Amino acid sequence: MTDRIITYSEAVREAISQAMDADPNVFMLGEDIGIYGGAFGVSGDLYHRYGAERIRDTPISELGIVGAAVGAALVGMRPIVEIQFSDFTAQAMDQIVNQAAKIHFMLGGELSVPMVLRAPSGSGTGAAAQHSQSLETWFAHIPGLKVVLPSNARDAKGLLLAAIDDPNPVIVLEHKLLYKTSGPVPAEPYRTPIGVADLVREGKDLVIVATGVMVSRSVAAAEQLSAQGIEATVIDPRTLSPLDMTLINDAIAATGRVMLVQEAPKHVGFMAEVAARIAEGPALYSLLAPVKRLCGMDIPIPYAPQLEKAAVPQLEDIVAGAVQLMREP
Amino acid sequence: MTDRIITYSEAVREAISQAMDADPNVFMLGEDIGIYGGAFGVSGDLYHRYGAERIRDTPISELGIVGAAVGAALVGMRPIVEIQFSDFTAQAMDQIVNQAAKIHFMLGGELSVPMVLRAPSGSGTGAAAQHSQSLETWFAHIPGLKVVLPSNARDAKGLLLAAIDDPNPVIVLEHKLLYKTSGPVPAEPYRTPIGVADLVREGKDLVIVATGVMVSRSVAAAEQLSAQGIEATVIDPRTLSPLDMTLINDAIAATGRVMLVQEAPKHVGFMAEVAARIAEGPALYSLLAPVKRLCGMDIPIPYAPQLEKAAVPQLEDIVAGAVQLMREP
Amino acid sequence: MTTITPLISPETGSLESDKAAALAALESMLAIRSFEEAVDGLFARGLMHGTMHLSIGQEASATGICAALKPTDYITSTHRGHGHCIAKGADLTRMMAELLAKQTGYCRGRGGSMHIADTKTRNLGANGIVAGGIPIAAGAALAQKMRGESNVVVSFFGDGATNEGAFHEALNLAAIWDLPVIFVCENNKYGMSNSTELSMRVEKISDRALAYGMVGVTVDGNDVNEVYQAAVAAVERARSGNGPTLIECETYRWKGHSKSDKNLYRTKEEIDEWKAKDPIVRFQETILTSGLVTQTEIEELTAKVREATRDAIKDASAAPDSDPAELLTSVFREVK
Amino acid sequence: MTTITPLISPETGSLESDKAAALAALESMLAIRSFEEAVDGLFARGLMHGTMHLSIGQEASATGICAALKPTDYITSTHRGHGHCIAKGADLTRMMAELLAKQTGYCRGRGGSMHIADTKTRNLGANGIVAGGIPIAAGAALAQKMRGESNVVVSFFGDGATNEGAFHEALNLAAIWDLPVIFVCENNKYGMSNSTELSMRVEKISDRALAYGMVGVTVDGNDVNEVYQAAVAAVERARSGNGPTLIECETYRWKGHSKSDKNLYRTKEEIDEWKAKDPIVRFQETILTSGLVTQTEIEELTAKVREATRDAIKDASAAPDSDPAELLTSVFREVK
Ligand SMILES: Cc1ncc(C[n+]2csc(CCOP(=O)(O)OP(=O)(O)O)c2C)c(N)n1
Ligand SMILES: Cc1ncc(C[n+]2csc(CCOP(=O)(O)OP(=O)(O)O)c2C)c(N)n1
Ligand SMILES: [Mg+2]
Ligand SMILES: [Mg+2]
Repeated sequence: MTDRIITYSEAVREAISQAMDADPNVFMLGEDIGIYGGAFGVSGDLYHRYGAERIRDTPISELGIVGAAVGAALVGMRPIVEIQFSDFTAQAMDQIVNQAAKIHFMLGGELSVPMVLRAPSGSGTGAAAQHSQSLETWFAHIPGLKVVLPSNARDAKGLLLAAIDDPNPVIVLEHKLLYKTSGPVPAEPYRTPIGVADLVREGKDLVIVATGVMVSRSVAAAEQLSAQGIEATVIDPRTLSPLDMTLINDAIAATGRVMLVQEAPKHVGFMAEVAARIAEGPALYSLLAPVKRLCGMDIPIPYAPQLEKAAVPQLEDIVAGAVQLMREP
Repeated sequence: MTDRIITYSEAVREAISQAMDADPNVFMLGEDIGIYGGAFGVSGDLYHRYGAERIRDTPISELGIVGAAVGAALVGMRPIVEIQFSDFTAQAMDQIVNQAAKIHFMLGGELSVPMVLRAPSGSGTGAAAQHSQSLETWFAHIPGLKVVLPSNARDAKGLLLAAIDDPNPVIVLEHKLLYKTSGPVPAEPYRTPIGVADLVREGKDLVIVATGVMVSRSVAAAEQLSAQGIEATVIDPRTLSPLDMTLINDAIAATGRVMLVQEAPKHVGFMAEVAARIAEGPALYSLLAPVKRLCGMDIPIPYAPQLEKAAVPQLEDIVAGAVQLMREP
Repeated sequence: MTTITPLISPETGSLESDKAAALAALESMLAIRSFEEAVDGLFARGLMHGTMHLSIGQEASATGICAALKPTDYITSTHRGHGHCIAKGADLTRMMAELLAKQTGYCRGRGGSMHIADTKTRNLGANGIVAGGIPIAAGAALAQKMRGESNVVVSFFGDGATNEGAFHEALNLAAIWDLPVIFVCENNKYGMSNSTELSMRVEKISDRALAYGMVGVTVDGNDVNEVYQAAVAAVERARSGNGPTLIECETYRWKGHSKSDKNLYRTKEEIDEWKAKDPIVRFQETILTSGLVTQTEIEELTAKVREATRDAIKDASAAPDSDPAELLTSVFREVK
Repeated sequence: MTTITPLISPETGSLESDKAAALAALESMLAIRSFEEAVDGLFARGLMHGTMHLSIGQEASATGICAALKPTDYITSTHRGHGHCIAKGADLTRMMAELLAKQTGYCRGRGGSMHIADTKTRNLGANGIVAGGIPIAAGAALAQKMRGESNVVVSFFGDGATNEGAFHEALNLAAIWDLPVIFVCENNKYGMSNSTELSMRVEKISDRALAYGMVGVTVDGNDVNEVYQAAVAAVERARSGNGPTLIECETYRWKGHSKSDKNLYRTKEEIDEWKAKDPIVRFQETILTSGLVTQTEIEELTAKVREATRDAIKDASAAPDSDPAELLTSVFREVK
């Protein structure tokens, strides 16, 4: 496989384009994905390459377009919906949750909804409370949805291709701050399996489990910790539903300490599930210190840059959290 | 205080009527709450007592009516919205989450949204996947919302009166199966404080934390367990956000064993938060056995009665779960 | 398996001038009536679970619309969907099995009345969410258009559904993309207890088409031939690439909204007035008077659908109950 | 504090025949222009954070509508809300402080451009959600009606917002309940990059009022007096209990949708054509030609708003940054 260094955005675009080349049923719909190239530039030139039919600009109608994707998927198309900011999934929750997630089960297996819903998630751009949420918890809690959070360019491509192949609805939450980051990405189409966690870094002293933009931030923290003599394992679950606990459990068994890092508010967030799985055993018995969660504050995301930074874990918070965890109990 | 035995429905209705008597700003809006008396009969005769202005029947427009409640609340009214089934909050998520929950914070404290949103939650009526969900996790995860789940008639009244008084948006999820259950309820208006858990039963052997309809089911299980010599404490958090862990932590310290029972699917559900709080300590150090969650299956709610029962914890599951937990580790 | 004679779209352009088509339409309406009366009875006797929304009195709209469709055309349906399902050609036994929570039901007992779908007849499903099927229909129509298929999609919904945002967004998408979809509003005057007078300020629901630059028509929804003819025109428009149509069928449900309805919001007189406009009786009279069919033929059909209903109940009752052991299957479709 | 002269609704019924009213309207439009040009500059120089949606070119709709309102009337606004905010009488310094993420800003630096609200002038807030403010406006209007207040509520939104379900549901509620609300659609031809030709099939957005039995009118949104007069009629209708109105103001935004817009979806010619219809220049010419105001008066006003903008930037810049230590306050309002 030929690896090039390309951006996360380019990786997403390449996945879409390779899927569209391979299957005429694949198409994209969303707001400003055509000539504008997408609010975050992800669809880019796809409109010029595939035309207005397959890169379908829509009115501002999130519920309508997700519903249209559900309908198209039911009769055999493979729609990829882009929701401009993941916050606007709120508009489309009925079609996502009451329709897409349930149809296959509810109809006894008769029909299925091979739809992908992509949306940029997270804070860090000064867009304030209605454009900065991390809502993965909502989707992860709903049976019938698969939920992936690619944390780097390679996974952005591989997970998206797997999502497009998947005969079920898959929610892909991309992180706004990652779009312009780069990494090695094979040129050929490949699938990163849904439901398999990634061991990003190995270390003997503690485990950091992180999602989304917190993965690279945790790796950066791990480098700093290493300079202080603390070696951290970093695990990226990648798929929140279904969740693969194997790597996490093994790593806890090896280190006895675990810190769970997410951008979303702590209360009843995704990392609570990871903590609960640990508390249910078997990892519980290897714990040398309580589980530590380092999460977004339980507040809406504020506008001012210094407030916005304070609202979610930063590099130095992860470092400090790890140092503190090493001192426990 | 004069206690009468009245139903949960009657208790809710009494709270609404006492709040309406006390404050002309309080009014109700929702689908079929007028002459029909509400899909579950909760508003009953209120329409005849307060008239069509204050018991305001609406078209089928969940997003519109929640938005209208937000707007009315912003200018000083105290709306109580009834959403016919909590599943249809999916239609109104934008107004609940992007507007009601965030306005006070986002505007720097300038305005607030003293709105109550009531909705029947849960399974058990054969209404299938789109009318039977337990969606408390969604709301509990959102900063700026308070979330209460009254599990008996007394709390149904007291928590609702507290919710109506509260200057913030409060989501009240009532359980369909509880509406016709009865219990002692004081006739006078009273407030059950939001954010305070309830010690429903005391026992020395294990703690059962349960919400909604699982509370009475857990108490019934505790009675059966008692006959087998196992004494269970039962705690009802009542408020999911903000969450009061004091009673739970104390009870775990006293018993060393805890089972968390919810109707909602397990994955990334509310009880994951309780488990996570335990795993973060201090209760962790008192555990004699891993935390046990007994939750709904990670599937949509099916129609057939035997399937529907199998999908969520039943009395015998709670008993069996407790017995098993007593045998651990 | 218990199916009825497929509906026929006659070359004459009228259900009242082609005998086979008239008989098929009548059989469909009779079957819907018979099936739903049976369901009502089973419910009353405690033999059926959950809740149930009956379309008794509304048989002409389901039948008139579906008569204009090809077998490969799609429909989306509603909580009040038995009629649409039967008119599109579903197996009464599998429907009944579903309502009786049987393994052999359309949804293996998981869906019940509100979720029956039938891939074979291209019924994409009833829907427990008011207006939930409307955007889905637009999407299925988009797929037809993108693939160059000549199929159309019909979306059935009630008057109440037109107050939902989903209606608005779906009609707008269909209009701007000229989708081959027909929006059929069965205006039975009430969304549960809320009358159209209270819930909207338009004279006719078909006027709402104006907001999308779409053709809107209102027909007597209790006149199966009038419904049929409006459907033929709409199907023709859709198939020829000229976009969607909103058809409003004015009709009435005889029964309460669901099992728990005390009918406090409407008068007995109103109900009786509409019962006098029974779409089945009217159609029978028309085709009897014109001599297209005989009384005996009608009696035979009536007996036939009664027997079909009885068979459906018998066969469905004998089927195995749906199996809790299977609950974890079909949450997700297997990845190949 | 930097506020501009309050708008005046003249007894003459025209902004073009009452000097004080004309000057106040002109001052409002000039202030909006000046404020937003300053913001554009600060952004370009990297002194401002986040994103920004400018209404340069659309000043007449905010001003013409607000001129017809009393101070106790309410508005809801949008992501493109600086103009509405200023026209309703906000303090430019607190607005600028908010954009500069200061503690003294309208939202203590938490909201930024998309969330400014001002209780004093009864601006219920900008909104980052397209169409998010429309149901809220209906609700505020419901409150006025229930309390017997004579206030009206104006909801501003764009053309793109009319494709959202929220628009549909809110207009329907307002219509059935005869709410004192005025829906003001600022049709600037695009929702981000999506033109109205692509996103809807109606001739005029005001035609969408037909779906609710509501009065709908379309006005030249670059003619402040025409906007004003439509607003006066709508306010009169609302205050007298005759229900809502949909006013479509045809206008144009000169700048890109937001900071990241490359303007690929429209031509330079189109932009220039609309720049030639500058609402400020037009109004100035009208009132100069009629002799209502003098060139000197206009120059004085222009200088005044420039200074006000400069003061706003100076005072706002000197204010303390918003404080992370306070983040846990005002998540909830204290329970008394
Ligand atoms: C989104 C949503 N809101 C409310 C309901 C509850 N409900 C079920 S059917 C119904 C009335 C629907 O009225 P209409 O669309 O006119 O159809 P009809 O029942 O008259 O056939 C209501 C309110 C629902 N199922 N879904
Ligand atoms: C629900 C929602 N969908 C999409 C967006 C992203 N967005 C912000 S403004 C905008 C265009 C709005 O167009 P219009 O209503 O015409 O207002 P204008 O920007 O032209 O003033 C879009 C798509 C949003 N903020 N909210
Ligand atoms: Mg109806
Ligand atoms: Mg616009």
